[in-house]
Amino acid sequence: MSEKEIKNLEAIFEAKIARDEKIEPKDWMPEKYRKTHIRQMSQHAHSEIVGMLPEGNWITRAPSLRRKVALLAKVQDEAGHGLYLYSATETLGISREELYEQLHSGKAKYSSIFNYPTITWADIGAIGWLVDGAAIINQVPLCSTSFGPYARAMVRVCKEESFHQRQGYEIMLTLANGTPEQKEMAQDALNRWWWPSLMMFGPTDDMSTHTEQSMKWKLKRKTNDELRQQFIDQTVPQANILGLSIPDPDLKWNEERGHYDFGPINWDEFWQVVKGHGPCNKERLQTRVDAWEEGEWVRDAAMAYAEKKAERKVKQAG
Amino acid sequence: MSEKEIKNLEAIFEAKIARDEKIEPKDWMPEKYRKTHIRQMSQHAHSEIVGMLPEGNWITRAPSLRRKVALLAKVQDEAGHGLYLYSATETLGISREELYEQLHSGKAKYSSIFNYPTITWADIGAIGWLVDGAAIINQVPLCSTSFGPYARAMVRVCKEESFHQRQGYEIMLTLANGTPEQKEMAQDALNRWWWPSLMMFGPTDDMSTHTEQSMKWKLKRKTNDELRQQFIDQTVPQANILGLSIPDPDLKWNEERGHYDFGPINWDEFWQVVKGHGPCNKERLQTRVDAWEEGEWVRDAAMAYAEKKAERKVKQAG
Amino acid sequence: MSLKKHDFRENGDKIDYILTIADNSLILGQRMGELTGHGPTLEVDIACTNIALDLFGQVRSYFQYAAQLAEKSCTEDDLAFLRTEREYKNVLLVEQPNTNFAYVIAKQFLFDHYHFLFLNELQNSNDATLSAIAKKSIKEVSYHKRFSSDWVLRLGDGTSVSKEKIQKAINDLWPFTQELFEPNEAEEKAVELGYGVDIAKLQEEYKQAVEKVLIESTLEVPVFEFYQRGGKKGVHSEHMGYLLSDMQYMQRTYPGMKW
Amino acid sequence: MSLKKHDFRENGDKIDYILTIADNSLILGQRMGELTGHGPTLEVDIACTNIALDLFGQVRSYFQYAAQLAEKSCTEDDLAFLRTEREYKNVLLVEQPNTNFAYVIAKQFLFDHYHFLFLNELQNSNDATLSAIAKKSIKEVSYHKRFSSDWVLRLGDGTSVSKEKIQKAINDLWPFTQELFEPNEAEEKAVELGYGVDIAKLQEEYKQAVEKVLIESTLEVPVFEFYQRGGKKGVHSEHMGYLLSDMQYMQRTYPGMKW
Repeated sequence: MSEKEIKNLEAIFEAKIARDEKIEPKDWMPEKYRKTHIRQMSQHAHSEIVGMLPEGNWITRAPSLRRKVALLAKVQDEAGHGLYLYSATETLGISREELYEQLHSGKAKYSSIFNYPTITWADIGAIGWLVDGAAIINQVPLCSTSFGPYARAMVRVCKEESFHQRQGYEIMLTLANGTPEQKEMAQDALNRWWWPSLMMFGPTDDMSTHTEQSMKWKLKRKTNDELRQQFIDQTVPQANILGLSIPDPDLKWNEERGHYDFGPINWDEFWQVVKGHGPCNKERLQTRVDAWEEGEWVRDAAMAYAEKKAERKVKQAG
Repeated sequence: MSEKEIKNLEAIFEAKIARDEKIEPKDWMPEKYRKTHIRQMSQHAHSEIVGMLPEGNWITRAPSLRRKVALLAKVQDEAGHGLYLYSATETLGISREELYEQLHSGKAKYSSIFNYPTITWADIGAIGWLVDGAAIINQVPLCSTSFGPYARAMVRVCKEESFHQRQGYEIMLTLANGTPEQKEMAQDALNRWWWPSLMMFGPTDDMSTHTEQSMKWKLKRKTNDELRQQFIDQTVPQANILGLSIPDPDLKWNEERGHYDFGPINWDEFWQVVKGHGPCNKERLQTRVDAWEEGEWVRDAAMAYAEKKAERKVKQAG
Repeated sequence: MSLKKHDFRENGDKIDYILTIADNSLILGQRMGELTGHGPTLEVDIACTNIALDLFGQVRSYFQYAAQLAEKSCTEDDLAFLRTEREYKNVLLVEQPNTNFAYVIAKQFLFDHYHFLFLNELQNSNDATLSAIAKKSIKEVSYHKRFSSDWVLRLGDGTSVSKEKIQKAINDLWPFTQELFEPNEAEEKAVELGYGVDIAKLQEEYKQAVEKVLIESTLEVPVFEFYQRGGKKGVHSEHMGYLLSDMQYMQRTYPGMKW
Repeated sequence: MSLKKHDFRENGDKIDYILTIADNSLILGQRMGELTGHGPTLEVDIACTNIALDLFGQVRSYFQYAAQLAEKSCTEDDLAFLRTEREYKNVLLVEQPNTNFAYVIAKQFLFDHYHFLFLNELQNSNDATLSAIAKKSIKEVSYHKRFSSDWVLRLGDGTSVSKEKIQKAINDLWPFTQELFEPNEAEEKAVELGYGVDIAKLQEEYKQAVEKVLIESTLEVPVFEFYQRGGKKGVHSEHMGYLLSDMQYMQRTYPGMKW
């Protein structure tokens, strides 16, 4: 293609985005757009899959049948999200195997929040309330992002996530209104998940890369710090209803800003976890790799069977 | 060797046994004596090793620290018994590897009693009381059997077994004097272990082989039925002290015989388990095979290191 | 807390019968739930979790009904989490471990075919609630049966590796199938009184259905002389204790709390 | 039942300190006990069980003492079995699973060297009971240290397979070693009041001792920037819950009974 033709395609592409029209897989797109989307969407898919593990840790130990069923359904939803996010990513010309390979080799990232352990039942509530809550704030804008398959996947994801978030909050509410031991369990979970949840919005704006480009492509509509503030402003009153304290001595309402002020985030911890040295990074990845490797013979069998079946059909037809 | 020489050696050998002198590994012995002893002693060693498993099943779940320590020590003693019974068997010119191979391939037997599951804590008490109790009755006569290494090993084994038996009985006593739930647990364990314990003495005399030869070699001094009767006569009063009922409606004191009469034993079950189809045969064997195979690289390493060390010594000396 | 027959008084037999049915779904569901997040593909992971969800849904219907029948006030969770090991009535088959995916499938397959025939009959129970639960559940179980049979087919007629694995799993689990058709006391009583299924009568049809799939899967039908039993009388395998210690952990550690 | 600091009143700090010490032996002993009956040789099986026995023996001395100090009547078993996960103070290192024999040895090795140095200092405690326990235990632990170091040597300088396995285990467990030398509140207080050990001071000697064995074993000394911590504050790994659900099973299921 001539340089002029490319310029022309780029112009059409940018105009489309500006008009809030969707880019579809068959449409021309700049290589950087494709690559950025593969990276972000697969990272998102991986997060769903790895995110099944901390919650899955409590399936066999859920405290009631009702909670067990809800937890199973939730983790299953996450598998579903992973599935359609992978499918959406595949429309960009990369195979599921390649995507897994990137995850398993450590080349691709997933959300760092899933590298923290779930050590009490209240963590299941806290994850629903805080982690899904933060995820929704990150994800709602993506429902109108420029890449069609991603935007459509996100509509479905967000709908289910808000359900999960309410469910998580309800677990916290039950605990907070329960025995002193249960309330203590809820407070403890809030203490441990609060700061990692704030880190889910990424580094502060001055440290963040890619933001401008992502804004243009509607992969981002607000900055990390704006989203983080939104999360805090939304969550603090919810904690108050629960009668739980946010573990931040610097937290207080700033009348002037119309927002909560909050204390400094431990960015050393953030980077330690991002770099693979969180409490569970090693185990999470190993668990995924093990599941994949132990499943190889099963996938091979399914493939071999499908081939045999197809051959037989051909023979019968012939 | 001429036939006459052999006859002569046989005569010396038999005279020795008749005089209650021990046969030692370096002594001449008939091939059948050697083979029979390898079979019985290794079967005995295997029983100790496989016998570690049903009790080992409760180490992580023992209900108190005191009981956990006692159970660990007991299972360790069994490993010790296995160790010196294997060593004693090795003096007959067979290697430990060959003996394991016989166990792992299913060629060698071990006591069928260990193919029943331990499903409550009371089973640990019942095994000590009944299974070790039956074992002692089988084994005490072996302390004066003709083959020296076996006899000496059995002296040590029997001493520890009686300690285990008392310990098991004390567990039962604690349960029997505990809450109704605990007493029920004890009764349930007695119900499940009683009949398999009676089977430990082997088939009835009219069905039993080898007995005459074994008597001559002092591998046996009483018949299966005599030993079984001794066990019952000894155990019934113990059950009475516990306030537990023996699960045999036909059990009653026979004034004339001076023994307890008892009901028919389910020999179908006996043979099913002996033939490898008891509740845990498969798992017990698999567990041993797994431990052995998973340990191979460890044994290889120890061997390689020992060789390197020896070489270095030679070099230093040279 | 521990619930015993004498707590149930006049409905004791029926409650025991319901537990005999529901414990199978409970323990099989618990095993299936262990797989969630660890399946060989995402699609299979989702399908297996679905089966667990169906099974727990059935468990809740059964236990809620049993709790209603009990004179002593109790809840579905008391029944699910607060019995001792000897009080669970599930067959040994369903508590067997997920040694590998072949065992997951073989266990499910061998149970599903029974479960389907069982529910088919339970629809005719003279107890309206049991009949209604059966009507609702049989649709789900008919899907389970198709899923597990399809996988037996894929693994049996897939690669030589998968064939060997599924054959070994089928062989290892086969000795647990006989217990499915041997009624315990509660089941005998239930047939007598018309609310239960005469399970012994299902065996022939079961045999045919299972063998048909095995043969289509190019697998051998195991021939066994000896079978394992005990679960229905509460005598379980050594696997059961560990399963329960996890499953009951919360209810045991924090007694009497609402979650 | 759940024991909390406020149940201990004035001796609360000392009791917390004793738990911080004893929980390491408890959880490491529990892990070692899992191996019994499954060791690579009978001799190793016996030796490992011996280590478990020593550790539980120490636990009993510590907990009996702590129970004496508690104002609320409690027993060694209450302390061992009736706390919630967040109340156990053991370091993360000792709760790590027995992935294979290399992990069993590496875990024991990395802990034994610390344990030895720790007990050596604890002998000087101004608390006569703690000092006496230390004096008795250090003989045992000196044997543990020799056993685990000898095996690091054998595996490291054994075959290429064993070298790879023990190196991986050492690397994987290394990030848990820093926590050994970071005092929790109870430990700080204990140093202040003279009954505790200033663990931070042990680190250099530990490093030298461990590195010496690794080098002799032809293994590489891991270099890490990031370490894991949390156990001492009761924030454990996901392995801990499963360990506890088995360990506490009987006491939780049958509360208040004598065994």
